[in-house]
Amino acid sequence: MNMIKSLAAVLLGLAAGALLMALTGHNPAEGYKFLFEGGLKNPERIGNTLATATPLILTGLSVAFAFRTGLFNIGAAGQMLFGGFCATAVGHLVDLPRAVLLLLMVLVGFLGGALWALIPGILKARYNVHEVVSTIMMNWIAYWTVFYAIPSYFKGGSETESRQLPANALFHENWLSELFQGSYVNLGFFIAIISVLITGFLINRTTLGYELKAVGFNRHAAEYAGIAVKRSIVMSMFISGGIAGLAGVAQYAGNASSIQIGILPTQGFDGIAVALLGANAPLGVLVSAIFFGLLYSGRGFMNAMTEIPPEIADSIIAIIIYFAATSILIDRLYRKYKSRRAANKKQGG
Amino acid sequence: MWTTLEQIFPYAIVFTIPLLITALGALFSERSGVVNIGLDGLMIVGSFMGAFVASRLQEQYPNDAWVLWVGLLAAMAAGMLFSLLHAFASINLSANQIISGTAINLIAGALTIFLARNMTGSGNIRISTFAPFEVPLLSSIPIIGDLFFTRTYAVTWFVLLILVISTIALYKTPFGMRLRACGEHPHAAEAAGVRVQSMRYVGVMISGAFSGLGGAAILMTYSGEFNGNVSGLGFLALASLIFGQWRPLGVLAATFFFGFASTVANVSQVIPSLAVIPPVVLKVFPYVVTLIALVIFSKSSNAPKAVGEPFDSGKR
Amino acid sequence: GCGSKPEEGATGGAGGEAPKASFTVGMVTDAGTIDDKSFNQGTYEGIERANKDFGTGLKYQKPAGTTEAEYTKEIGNLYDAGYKFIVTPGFKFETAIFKAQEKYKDAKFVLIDGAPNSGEPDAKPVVADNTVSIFFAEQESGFLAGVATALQLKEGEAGFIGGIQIPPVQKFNWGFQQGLNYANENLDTKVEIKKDNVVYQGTFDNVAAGGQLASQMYSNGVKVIFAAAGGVGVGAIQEAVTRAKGGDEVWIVGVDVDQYNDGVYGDKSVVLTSAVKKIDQAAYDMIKAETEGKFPGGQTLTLDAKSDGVGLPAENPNLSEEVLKQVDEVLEKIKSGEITVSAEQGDLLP
Amino acid sequence: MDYVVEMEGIRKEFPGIVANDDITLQLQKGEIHALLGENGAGKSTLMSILFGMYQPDRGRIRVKGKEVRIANPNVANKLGIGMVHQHFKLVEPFTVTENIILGSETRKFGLFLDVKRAAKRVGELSKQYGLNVDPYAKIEEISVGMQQRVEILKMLYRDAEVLIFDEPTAVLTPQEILDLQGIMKNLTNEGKSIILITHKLKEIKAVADRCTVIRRGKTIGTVQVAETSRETMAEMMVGRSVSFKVDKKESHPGETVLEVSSLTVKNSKKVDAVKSFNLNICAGEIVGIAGVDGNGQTELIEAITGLHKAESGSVLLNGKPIEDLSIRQRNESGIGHIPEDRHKRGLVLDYTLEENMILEVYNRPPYSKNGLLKPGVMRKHAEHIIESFDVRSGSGGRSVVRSLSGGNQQKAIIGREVERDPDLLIAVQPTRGLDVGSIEYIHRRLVEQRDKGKAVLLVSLELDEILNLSDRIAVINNGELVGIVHAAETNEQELGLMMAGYGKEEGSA
Ligand SMILES: Nc1ncnc2c1ncn2[C@@H]1O[C@H](COP(=O)(O)OP(=O)(O)OP(=O)(O)O)[C@@H](O)[C@H]1O
Ligand SMILES: Nc1ncnc2c1ncn2[C@@H]1O[C@H](COP(=O)(O)OP(=O)(O)OP(=O)(O)O)[C@@H](O)[C@H]1O
Ligand SMILES: [Mg+2]
Ligand SMILES: [Mg+2]
Repeated sequence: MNMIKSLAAVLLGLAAGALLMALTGHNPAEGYKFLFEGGLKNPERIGNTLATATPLILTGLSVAFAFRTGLFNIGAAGQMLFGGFCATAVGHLVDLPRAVLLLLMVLVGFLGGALWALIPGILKARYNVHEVVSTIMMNWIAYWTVFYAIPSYFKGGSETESRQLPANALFHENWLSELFQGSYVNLGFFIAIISVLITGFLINRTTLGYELKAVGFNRHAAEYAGIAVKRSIVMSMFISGGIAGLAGVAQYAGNASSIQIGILPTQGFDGIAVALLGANAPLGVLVSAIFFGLLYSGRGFMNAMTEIPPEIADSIIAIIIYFAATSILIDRLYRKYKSRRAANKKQGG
Repeated sequence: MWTTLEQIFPYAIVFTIPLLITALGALFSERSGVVNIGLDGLMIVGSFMGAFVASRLQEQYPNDAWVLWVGLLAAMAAGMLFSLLHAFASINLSANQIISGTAINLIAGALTIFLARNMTGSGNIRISTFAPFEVPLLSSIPIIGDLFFTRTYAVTWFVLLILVISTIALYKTPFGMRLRACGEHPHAAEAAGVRVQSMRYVGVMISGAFSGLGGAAILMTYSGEFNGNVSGLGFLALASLIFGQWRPLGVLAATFFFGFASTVANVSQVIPSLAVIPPVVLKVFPYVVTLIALVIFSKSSNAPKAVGEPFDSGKR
Repeated sequence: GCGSKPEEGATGGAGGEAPKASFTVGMVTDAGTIDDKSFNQGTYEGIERANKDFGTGLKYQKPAGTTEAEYTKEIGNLYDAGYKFIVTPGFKFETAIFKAQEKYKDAKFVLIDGAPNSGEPDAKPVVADNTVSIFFAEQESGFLAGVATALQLKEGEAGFIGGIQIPPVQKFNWGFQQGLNYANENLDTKVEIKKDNVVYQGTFDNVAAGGQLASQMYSNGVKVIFAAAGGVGVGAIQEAVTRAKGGDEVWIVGVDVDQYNDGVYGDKSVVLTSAVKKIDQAAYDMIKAETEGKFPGGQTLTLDAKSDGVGLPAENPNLSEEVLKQVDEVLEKIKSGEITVSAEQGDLLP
Repeated sequence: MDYVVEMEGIRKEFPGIVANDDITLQLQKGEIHALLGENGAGKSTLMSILFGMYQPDRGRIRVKGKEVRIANPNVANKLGIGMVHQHFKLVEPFTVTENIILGSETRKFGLFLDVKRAAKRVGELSKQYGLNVDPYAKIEEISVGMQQRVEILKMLYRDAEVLIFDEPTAVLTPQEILDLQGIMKNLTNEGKSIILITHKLKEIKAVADRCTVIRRGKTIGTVQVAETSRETMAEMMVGRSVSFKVDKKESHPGETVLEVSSLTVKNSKKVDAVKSFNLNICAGEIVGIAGVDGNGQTELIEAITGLHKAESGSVLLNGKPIEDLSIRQRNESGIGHIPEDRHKRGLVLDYTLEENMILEVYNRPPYSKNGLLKPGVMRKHAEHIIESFDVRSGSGGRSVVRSLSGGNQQKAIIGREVERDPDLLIAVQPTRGLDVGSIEYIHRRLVEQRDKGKAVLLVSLELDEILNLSDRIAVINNGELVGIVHAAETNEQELGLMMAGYGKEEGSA
């Protein structure tokens, strides 16, 4: 039932996108046909959809986790960049058997992102500094730090990106590429899936999740219950940043094999939309990120196969997100209505 | 050092103005209870419309300044219209305000380039900008004259005028009082007979208009060209709003601080005394100092209490 | 308006006049739009022109990011949609083309500003038979601009604003310095460039910083700035226009394409001349070659002054007859090899 | 009959529940008309309809004999109807005057606020009705009682003829309640008519002329207050007889459980709020703390529970010092705490009942093990509390606490704290805002704790409650202990004097 409703919400978005296509003189049916074919037509395209979704799953998860604990982490981009940078550094500097090295990179990527979010966390907990401002600042600090660190320490063929990671330090996996017929889907996808499961478990099943959510919902009640509120805020940001750091690992050592400077990864901001579309639930995030991945990945094909120019394709995606987001409301209202009805029935009877 | 300061000051101001007006618009939106993280997109829309209108008119009246003013107004109108998208989602549909703002950002960048290409043949639109001038008399005042009244743009004074009017409107008129009430305690406002939803519409639309003006101000002072982005200034404006504690003068101080710090960081490369500092230090300087300033000033937060919450008149 | 036209051609040059080629041309853009006044725009214009002349059709893809994977994906999309002649501008495509030329053997690739390679450290370029790799001798273009600048201004200070420190931008810079030096030594000019006034801003899009840097340089006595910096250059030009309108004598030297029109105020322009790199021509020529069955697959071409791949714009309203004549002489000497312009920093400023 | 307001056959249905079912209420000019009913009976809903916040599904409203449709609060204001809501609708950072004029501002030059002129008018009105409000004070800086008077002024400013008070006394101190009653009398003397919603029968007796009782959305009847006993009204309301007196046996105090000596606590403004306070509580007794609101009760309790750090002095629990322990350690060493503000401290409103019931013990077996919650155990625990404390909710343990009524939220908190079986149970205002049925129930549970040999510390602003429940009463004034008396040997007058600071000789009883 729920799935049907979410689907209905997305359909509304698609309808709005169709309207835009029609308005600009293109055939919506054809547009969508190629949009979906572009993301799903063959194993390679499916693989690419999953690969595109991978960093989005992680940034979405990062933002969602923060939201669940009452924080708005708008700095996933910076955390992702810095986490990815740390992992890249390890990939370049450390020589270990592949499995160990990859695990180490995951760990260091997590810690790098976590560290980047730790600062806003501490500022929030200790000085009541609004995390939206501090994470935006941290984004730019990460941008410039990486901007100067890459050419100084890991200069690649050109000034704007790092050296390629050695094959040993990449998450590419032949059997995966072969399975998906040459797609660039990689082990990062599994990192994302595992993160979704762990985060879901953490939020719903553990005492730590209980604490963090309690602080997010009601700081005063959490304090009353004996929870160390400040430590919890710092911890929430730490974990959220760590997950964003993993997105960096998946992006720079999986989807790509080097870091580019001079751009903040767009996945950081897309993560906000992914999280909200996924209702801030880990599984919801997974589904919504894959949906985003499908749109992003199919867009190019739609563009190539039809007369719809790339900018319109971008707008269509944005409009789908807009309407899907607003129509989540339908679902929410309906659920609220139902639960209240049930509640009152019992109370009244 | 002093001459350097004198030289960069006017540039800091020019850089501040778009940030200021955008943050000021967001102040209206947030004070009415609606978070607007679509500022970036709204600025882009303003920049596009300003460029489009001005460039078309400049074909006919190449040297007339009024053309630019028409462009500014058109930019405000366009920003306002576009912000309706956000208002509708967050006020009528009670959608999540953050996601609808994010969608605005996504749509604006793509759509304006598309329109620009369709309407002018290129995704970039060049216009001829305002010319800076010295304010008569005032510019000869020692010190202040050099800092504030040389190389000023008409837009600067226009925006400062808006700032003054906004401050008065916010604190001295029934409109402002109602608007603030809607962001603090919409149910109280409702009980007092204020139409909360309308006020929020107005707040968002002012934000749209001001962001549009901000985007056009960039275009008509220091960039001269629409190119489909405003380098993330919208987010910086949002940060300034919070840094400025949701107060007009606070926002003025915060945006000027950013403007000044980034200008120093930008030009430091060609100032010998600063060029010895590692560039990374200079580039992160504005952001680090902001964090430090936030620690010093941000003990208490004056965020409007109901900001971000959809208003539902049944809920208590 | 005219903007909706580009897409019409995509179905295969439906416009009646042009003969229909047996292949269709696609392009993948690098970061930035096809209106960037630099390699994206140049490439696109070349393809547009070819479409007009040969009816090749045209289509451009805008990747979501700038990673190899995203480039590869768009190349694949073009290929799947039947675009088997693919032009990619920018060295960032090196690794993507390296893979694509193997994967899509029946497609042709033109890589501008780069040579396909595996991306591994010290990897050797591999230009397959279905690929042409094109480089430009930016330093010669910069050199000519430097000479022209020195000759026109006779004396004063010059400055340089670069975007990010990437090879093409550096080569422009070094060529420009060599040009100034050459003129100072041989042509009786005195246009100096100081270390302080050679900067790389660090981005290609910070318009505000471009204006502020230019302003600072002009205030420090610089008369002409060579801006090879994309959007940063836009800011610099804007600052120059503002100053020029106010009566100052300041100049900009443009880059990549003829930027004269970008610096127009009234009936004048602040753009003294531009160090041009004829990307559009290169793209056009490659398509043309293919229609004639002469696609130089497997080759690495370096377009220089001799091949008319770089140089100054055809029209230079801001340069006097006299200067143009002298510049032409220098050009001849470059073509004949009498003057060689180094593509290395050597003892030049960074 | 001369009715100013007549509501006839009003029906209002919310999804799944009929909040008002054919209710009739008639208000005479110049009377104070009480509206009585259990929590959730539909009183607030009925008044919200009269004030234009909801539209009735059925029924008629007549104002001064003319049938009207009240589409929104503006219409109500125009008809001369004003309402003081249960939760005040005041904008905190605004001044008194700004709040009052909001929505119908005085202007100068047609465009600007004229706060000065408005403030003058507010000052005059305040004087006329004896409200004593500073027009320029900020809402966040004035007491709750004063805030309420601002709400009253808001109505007077708009020339309201009919004034609705929704549970106005739930948050007031005894003195403030008396003041309010005086004000209400003043208002009716000036010809205004008042509808008063309250759970306190004593207050109805004190001021109301007539009383309409509703139960589960239906009118039970309207009575003349003077001719009807409290017991009758309570019975009409809950449908069974209610006892007001708490049955309790004599206490048998045991060992000292809590020992507070020379405790000094600063408040958030860094002023001494509790000064050298001494107090002993033994097992098997209830000690009440009586005092006017804001005299240091909150700080005292927070210092004992650890929410606030004490400046100096010592707190011993079962003989062991606890002043350096964390909140959690204090909880674990045997303190249970029913907090003053159930929404702020007591509950995570967005958690389910199950989750809320383990708020302080989630990290301990059997509720969790190795950092993992045990949903099965949580459910059983919640079900146990729901059953033994009669917590009513929509979907049992799975209900989100926000959806519970205030009374049921409170019962859940009490259940949670009692089930932890603490040696010392601190109950702060445990019955605020609740109907008599719930109050009776909660009182019984507190006495039960005492009888089980636990120490109970009760803080309440209601003297009745203190007198009824406590064995000994400590009176606090301005942060100082005025004296300790035996409940059986004192009365309201004596306590009232002590609360005002007139000391009693013996230091402790
Ligand atoms: N907006 C609403 N939506 C759905 N149900 C509501 C709404 N408002 C009230 N109710 C329900 O209507 C019933 C009556 O509520 P109301 O607030 O009128 O009670 P009350 O008599 O004022 O209670 P109390 O004494 O606790 O204040 C309750 O069961 C409540 O849950
Ligand atoms: N918008 C709403 N939708 C559904 N139920 C509501 C709504 N607003 C209030 N209620 C319910 O109406 C009932 C009465 O609400 P009210 O605000 O009068 O609370 P209360 O029981 O008096 O508690 P308290 O005295 O602690 O405020 C509660 O059950 C509450 O959950
Ligand atoms: Mg009520
Ligand atoms: Mg109540």
